[in-house]
Amino acid sequence: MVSTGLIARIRLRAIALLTLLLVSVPGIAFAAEDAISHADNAFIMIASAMVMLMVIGLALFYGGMVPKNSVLNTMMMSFVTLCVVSLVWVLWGYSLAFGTTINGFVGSLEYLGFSGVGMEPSDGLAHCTFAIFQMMFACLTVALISGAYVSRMRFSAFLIFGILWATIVYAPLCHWVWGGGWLGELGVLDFAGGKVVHISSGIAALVGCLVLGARKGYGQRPMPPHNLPMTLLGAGLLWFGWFGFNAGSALAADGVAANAFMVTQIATALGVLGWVVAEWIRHGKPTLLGAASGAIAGLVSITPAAGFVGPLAAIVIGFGSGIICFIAVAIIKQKLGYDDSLDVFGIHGVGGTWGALITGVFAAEAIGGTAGLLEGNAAQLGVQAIAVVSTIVFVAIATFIILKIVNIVVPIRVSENDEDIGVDLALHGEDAYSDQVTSSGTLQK
Amino acid sequence: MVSTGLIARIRLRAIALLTLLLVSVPGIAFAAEDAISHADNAFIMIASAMVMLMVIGLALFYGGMVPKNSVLNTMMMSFVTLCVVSLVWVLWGYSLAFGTTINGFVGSLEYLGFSGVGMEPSDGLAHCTFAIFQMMFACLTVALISGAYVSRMRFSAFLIFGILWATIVYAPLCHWVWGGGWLGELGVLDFAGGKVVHISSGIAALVGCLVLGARKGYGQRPMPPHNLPMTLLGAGLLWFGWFGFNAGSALAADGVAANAFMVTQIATALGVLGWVVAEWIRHGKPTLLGAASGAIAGLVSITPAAGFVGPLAAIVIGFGSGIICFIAVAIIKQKLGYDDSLDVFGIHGVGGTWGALITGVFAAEAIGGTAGLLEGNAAQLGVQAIAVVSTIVFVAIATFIILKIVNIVVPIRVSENDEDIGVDLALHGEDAYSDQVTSSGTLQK
Amino acid sequence: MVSTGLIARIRLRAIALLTLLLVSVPGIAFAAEDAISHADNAFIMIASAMVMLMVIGLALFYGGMVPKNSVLNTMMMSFVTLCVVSLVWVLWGYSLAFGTTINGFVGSLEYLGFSGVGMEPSDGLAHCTFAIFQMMFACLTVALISGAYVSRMRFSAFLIFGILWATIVYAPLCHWVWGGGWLGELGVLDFAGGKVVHISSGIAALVGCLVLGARKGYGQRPMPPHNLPMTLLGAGLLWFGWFGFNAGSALAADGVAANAFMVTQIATALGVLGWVVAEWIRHGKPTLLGAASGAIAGLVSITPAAGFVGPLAAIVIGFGSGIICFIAVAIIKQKLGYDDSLDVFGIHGVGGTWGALITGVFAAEAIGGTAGLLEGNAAQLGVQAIAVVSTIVFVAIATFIILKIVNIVVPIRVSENDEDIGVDLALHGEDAYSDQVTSSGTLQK
Amino acid sequence: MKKVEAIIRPIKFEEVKQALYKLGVKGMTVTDVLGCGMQYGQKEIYRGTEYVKLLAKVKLEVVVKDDMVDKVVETISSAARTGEIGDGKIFIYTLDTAVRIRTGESGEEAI
Amino acid sequence: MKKVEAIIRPIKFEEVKQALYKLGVKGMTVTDVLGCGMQYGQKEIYRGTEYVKLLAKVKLEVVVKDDMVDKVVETISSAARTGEIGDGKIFIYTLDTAVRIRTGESGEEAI
Amino acid sequence: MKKVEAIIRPIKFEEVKQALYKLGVKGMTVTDVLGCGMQYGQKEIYRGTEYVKLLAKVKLEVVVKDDMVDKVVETISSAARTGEIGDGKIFIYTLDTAVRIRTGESGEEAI
Ligand SMILES: Nc1ncnc2c1ncn2[C@@H]1O[C@H](COP(=O)(O)OP(=O)(O)O)[C@@H](O)[C@H]1O
Ligand SMILES: Nc1ncnc2c1ncn2[C@@H]1O[C@H](COP(=O)(O)OP(=O)(O)O)[C@@H](O)[C@H]1O
Ligand SMILES: Nc1ncnc2c1ncn2[C@@H]1O[C@H](COP(=O)(O)OP(=O)(O)O)[C@@H](O)[C@H]1O
Repeated sequence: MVSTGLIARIRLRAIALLTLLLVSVPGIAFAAEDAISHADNAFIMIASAMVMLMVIGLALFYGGMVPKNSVLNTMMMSFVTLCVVSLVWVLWGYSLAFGTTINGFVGSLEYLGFSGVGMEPSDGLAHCTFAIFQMMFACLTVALISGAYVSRMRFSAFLIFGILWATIVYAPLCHWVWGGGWLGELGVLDFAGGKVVHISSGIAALVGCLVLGARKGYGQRPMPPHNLPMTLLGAGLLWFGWFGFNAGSALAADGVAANAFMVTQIATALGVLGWVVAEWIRHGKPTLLGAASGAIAGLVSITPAAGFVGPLAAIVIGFGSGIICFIAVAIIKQKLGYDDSLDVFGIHGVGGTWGALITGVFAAEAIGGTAGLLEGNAAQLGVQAIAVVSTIVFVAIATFIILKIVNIVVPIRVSENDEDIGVDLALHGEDAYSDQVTSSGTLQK
Repeated sequence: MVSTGLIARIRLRAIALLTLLLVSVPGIAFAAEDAISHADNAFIMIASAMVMLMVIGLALFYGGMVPKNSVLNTMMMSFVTLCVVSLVWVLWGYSLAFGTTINGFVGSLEYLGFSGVGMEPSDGLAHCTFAIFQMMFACLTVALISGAYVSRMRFSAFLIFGILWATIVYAPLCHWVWGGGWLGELGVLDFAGGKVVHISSGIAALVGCLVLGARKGYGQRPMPPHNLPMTLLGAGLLWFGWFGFNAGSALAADGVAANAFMVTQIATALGVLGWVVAEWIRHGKPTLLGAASGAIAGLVSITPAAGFVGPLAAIVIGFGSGIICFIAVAIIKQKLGYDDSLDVFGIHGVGGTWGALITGVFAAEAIGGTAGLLEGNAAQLGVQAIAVVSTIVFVAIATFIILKIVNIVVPIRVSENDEDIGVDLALHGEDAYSDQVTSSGTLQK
Repeated sequence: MVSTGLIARIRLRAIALLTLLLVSVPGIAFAAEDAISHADNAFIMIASAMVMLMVIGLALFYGGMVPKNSVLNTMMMSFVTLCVVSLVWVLWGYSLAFGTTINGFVGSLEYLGFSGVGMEPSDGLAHCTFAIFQMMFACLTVALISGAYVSRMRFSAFLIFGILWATIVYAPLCHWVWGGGWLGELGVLDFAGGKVVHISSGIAALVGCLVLGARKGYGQRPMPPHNLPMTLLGAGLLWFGWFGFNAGSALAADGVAANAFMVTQIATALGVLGWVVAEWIRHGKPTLLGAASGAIAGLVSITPAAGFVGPLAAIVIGFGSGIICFIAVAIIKQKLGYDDSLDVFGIHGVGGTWGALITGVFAAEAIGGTAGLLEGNAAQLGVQAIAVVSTIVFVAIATFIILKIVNIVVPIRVSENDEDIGVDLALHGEDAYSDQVTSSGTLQK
Repeated sequence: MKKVEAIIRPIKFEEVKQALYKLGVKGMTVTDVLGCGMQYGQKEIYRGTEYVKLLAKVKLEVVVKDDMVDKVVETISSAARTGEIGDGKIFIYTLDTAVRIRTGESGEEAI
Repeated sequence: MKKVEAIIRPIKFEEVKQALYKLGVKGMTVTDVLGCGMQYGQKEIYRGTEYVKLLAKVKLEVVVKDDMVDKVVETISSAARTGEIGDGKIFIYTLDTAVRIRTGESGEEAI
Repeated sequence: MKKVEAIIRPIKFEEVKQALYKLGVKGMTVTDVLGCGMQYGQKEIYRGTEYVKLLAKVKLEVVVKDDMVDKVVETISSAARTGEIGDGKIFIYTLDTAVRIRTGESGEEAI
């Protein structure tokens, strides 16, 4: 496990006290680095479980937003991604992301099949705790993309896409920023994945929905959410899990984690308020879907910044994200007419970019060790911009190629008839809800 | 951050071991108080996330209980409260509650805008960990109130109400009990908010539903829950999160936290059994809504007592709460005829009062350091009663005034027509559920 | 609290470091054993809350699978079990399971009413933390059984059954394996309850559904799930909570816990893939219910193995479980025709047996301290088989007798008419969902 | 024998039902429907998209003897009326016959 | 051409459907409805409030040629009957005509 | 006065509705139904069990003056047609009369 310089710096503070203690005790020979801190290990295990729960939250958030005849397919895409990408991660993904760097671009194959990834301590955690925490990030990122593809993508094609994308796009990108790669070396600030997770999934979503084409009837019929309470519950679980995602990214239950936790709550609250206010002004009414969307926008935007900025910056970041993402989703998308069905690009792509750049503005040396524009370090904003642009370019090209390749193996889009019937019945042979009459069918023997 | 004498005492024990250890190590100069305990910091961060999840649980618990045409509005009230009150807390709420006391009545303005609330250690936690944990309590309390106002309150009026109430009622009350104020000094026992959270929200609910008036048709038509599984899920998430609420109130993962955790589970289980038994006797059938309600009743009643009583007392407290709240809700309310729509007063007000008083009876010196009536300290019950009465009087008057003021700015009640259509459509322009035909509307360009 | 030799061994490693540290510090007199580790205590408290949430997850998982007119009854069985068994555990269950062993068969009565179960340290945890963690296991196990009994069992009969079964079956079985009993002494490997929880509930389910008889119309009408998103959410919460169940079973946040966490994630992912692949081959389509079922199959199978095997073994265990349970549920059950309504036996019984045996094959000395067949220790597989067989025989006989006794007190099956109407309305006087018209009923004064 | 089919506001259903009971009409069948008429629909919003949806209504079907028709129409009308657009319509059809499944009776006795 | 409209118990629907298939009736339309008749309703409870709700029923509509009506009524009746109150009703209407959308055929061929 | 009752594919409903609006038909009532006809049903699977369920359809009811019937049938047919099995049916009935609840008007003015 190779941490970037950045994370190493964060960790340093976390273990300072313990080291001091141990060093000052005569007769203790081992270095602090060698021990598992039960507190931090517990914290990251629980954070991992919380990130896993985000995938379920996502399945609900997305599932509630689609029409009744494609809710199961939508939820399946998140749920099975959680499984397929976990396998990819064990077999080769973790190694590509966190193996010893090969020229800053990709990790070596030393951890293939999680070999060497076990109970041994590594920076205060069990090595496997770190590997699993990172596994959940990979799963979530691929699942996020699916929101742009709903109601029309062949399920098998999505699975193949997910395997390739996790391998070819996510693992290297993760390596660049956190695994000892070139972006980390350049000093980019990405606390919990503004680029690695959100810009990347947002761009993949946009490219994918353009390649797939719009849903049949898009722009002619409304395709409103079929179950908004489900969407709100999903947003709530995402919010809950995101504390694990952001605070857990400190990799220790230290002050940095606490700061990340605090600004996550603040930016999310403000994301909701930003979106709701914008909507109230434009449509005359605040909607629940707007509130839920604003929460995600706020969460996305604070993700890269969480370990580097303070509470007042979080207010600006979150509120700005709510407004900007609302404009992207409700005004710009309507004008351009592409069918980013559940607004993955509009929220994760746009919100992630906003968050990545603004981190370069508000970063406070006293919090995360790096100053931003406001503290006179304009260069940091430049580094952030380089990272954003390189992420966008890389992800866009790679995603396009992957989709084209998948399309050769199996057509990525379902037949028109299957789309009419609905992908739940067509691809999975299931109906989400059965009332008494409906459920009364005829058994086949 | 000023802890009450009580909490300080609890904390003392928690850090005793560590202090002993450090003091006995030559060459370690800093005091234990100055360090962040990763274990406790992790515990309280996760507890904070769990309390945040309670608000989502509440949205579901309440949302399931209202008719189909006001579920979104009901959920919105909880969800947006979580955002608005978070902002209030950062800007001035925390300071009013936990700033240096001004004559025991309110905190100073030293923490305005969370200035000085950051990563620095404070009693073993990062200061901001404590501030965020408390933030979640404030959010939950205001959200609880909304259950009495559903299906008829103007959304904007509720938001203004929430801001004022959090500022004028919650923050001072919190200060009185936990922030160094007069009730804390008096020695009141309120472990996790029987008075601060539950009596206060229950009383505000009662006053508010009287000021608002009953829902149109109340008493003529039944207004049964539209989705009971949603309500049960909400109760389940509340129960889960409440472990963070109660055990987290120890502010350390020590034996007191463990005791609070244990009695929370026991009292909740017994609350369910108490309600279900009462209902079985009266109606001949045990209902799921009764079971879910009993869980909340049990949770409410053990909240003030969690750090002071043992398992057998928890059985009595929980079972009693289930029965008493059932009587309040199913018999007394029916007789008096006020429309406390989702029984916030009947459960939080009544259950909280029961819990606050009985804590003065069962408090065990061996557990929380203070003896109750049963151990011969009758005075404690008197202190508890003073706290209950002062909370009720203060909250009732302040809530009444706030509502009257809000009503001047914007009418607190929606129009009759909006109530007929349902507040979801009227105030938010949304329908909670859309089946295939319903969802087929005509796009407006 | 008596740990088995096994758990003691696990714990040993966990506290080795701390002991080393403390011993080497001059002037520290107390033994490490005597202190509460805040980190471990926090970990197990949160793990307990997560296991509690599993019961809610189970209520949803099961509730979504039944027809619309028995969802409340189904959820009630889980929810009220959580309460009734908690009470049993406080009053006598914990003592029977973890009191000083009486000849290896059952615990003494020393902890009746949780006397002596409080804040005092016990192996690094507060004693009550351990007792509550174990309480949640007992609740979950009884709740699991209910899935085979849905839509036709009298609610009161199920409660009586639950009390007797927790007392007569669960507590002793738990004692045998973890409480100092004969199976633990024999050296059986059951990390988190493959036998104690899953085989036992699976067998009780099978026996019970044979005693009860099939649902009316079973085999003539399909009885498909009424709400699959609810089932997926339930599976998601079970998955989340299971991390607490399995990793928490290390009783410390150490490397063993981390290993258990890792293999839990891997096996679950592979369980999903196994089931989905099998289904895809047989029916031509992968279903969401299959994916959710596969997750549970994977979780069940890794439960006994979690502290003893590594990531590659987890792949085999999980994938195998998905396929084997699919065959049990979708092929064998169909042939035999018994009505294990929600496939408790097919998943927990079969998956638990597979897990228990395969643990004896893959156990790695480097991980859990015990070698399995693959490392040349064939005897371990024999021990596992003895444990499986003895569990099956004991549970089958005891469950049968308990049901027959309950049936004397109150008929275990509802009347035909109640079954036709649906148990929700008949037994609880409630309807799960009310739309506008439906909800408009006539008040009874 | 006539079928009186009324499309009314959901909020008025309970009142109508009770008025019918008073009149002695005990049998009825009720369905959730959507409709539009003069009252065109309700604007909804999601993520910047505005659209108009049909309105939720309740369809009430009552089969009665010929001589009851006027009273039933009258009763439903007055209980369901608010005077605002959207109050609904009543349609009247002639039946050939009715059968009570339990007993096999048919014709007027079956109602 | 006649429409046979049957209001039956949900639990009996599958049996009725299969009986109709056997008779050669392949087309039908089914709706979830609520109803009351002699069987008045079901008591429900929430938080101390008791109320009576309509009963869930299934409405089955089958359009058939005139000469099939008796057989269809007979088939539905015997499959849906339990002998208890609440078995339901069958109502029979005369149609003007029917049209098959796919082909535009109308009249008896369209059924 | 006639009732035109069309059972169509859900996916076609919005198109049909807009075509009717263009024709000047403003009043209609819509119900979610299930049906089977030539298009028999859809296979579903759960845990190894396969079964066939009815198909989701939309029932559209429009009451119009006699002279509008042909145009309405024509409009619905052409908007709802895909040419595949399952396009649906239209049934036409004669009404006795209609009443507008708000005003009490009856007969053709009430439509
Ligand atoms: N011509 C019609 N055919 C079928 N249903 C109709 C027709 N006109 C009205 N309806 C039904 O009646 C409901 C109420 O009609 P509306 O025109 O709003 O009433 P009013 O004109 O009395 O205000 C509509 O929502 C629709 O369901
Ligand atoms: N006069 C009626 N008009 C419309 N629907 C009716 C009428 N009578 C009965 N029904 C429908 O038939 C269902 C069964 O009626 P019920 O009186 O319970 O049957 P039975 O008298 O044969 O026992 C009712 O729930 C209702 O939906
Ligand atoms: N005889 C009938 N009686 C009642 N409803 C019918 C009848 N025939 C068809 N339907 C309804 O029309 C729908 C479409 O019928 P279908 O036979 O699939 O159309 P088509 O024959 O034009 O392809 C069915 O699902 C059913 O709801």
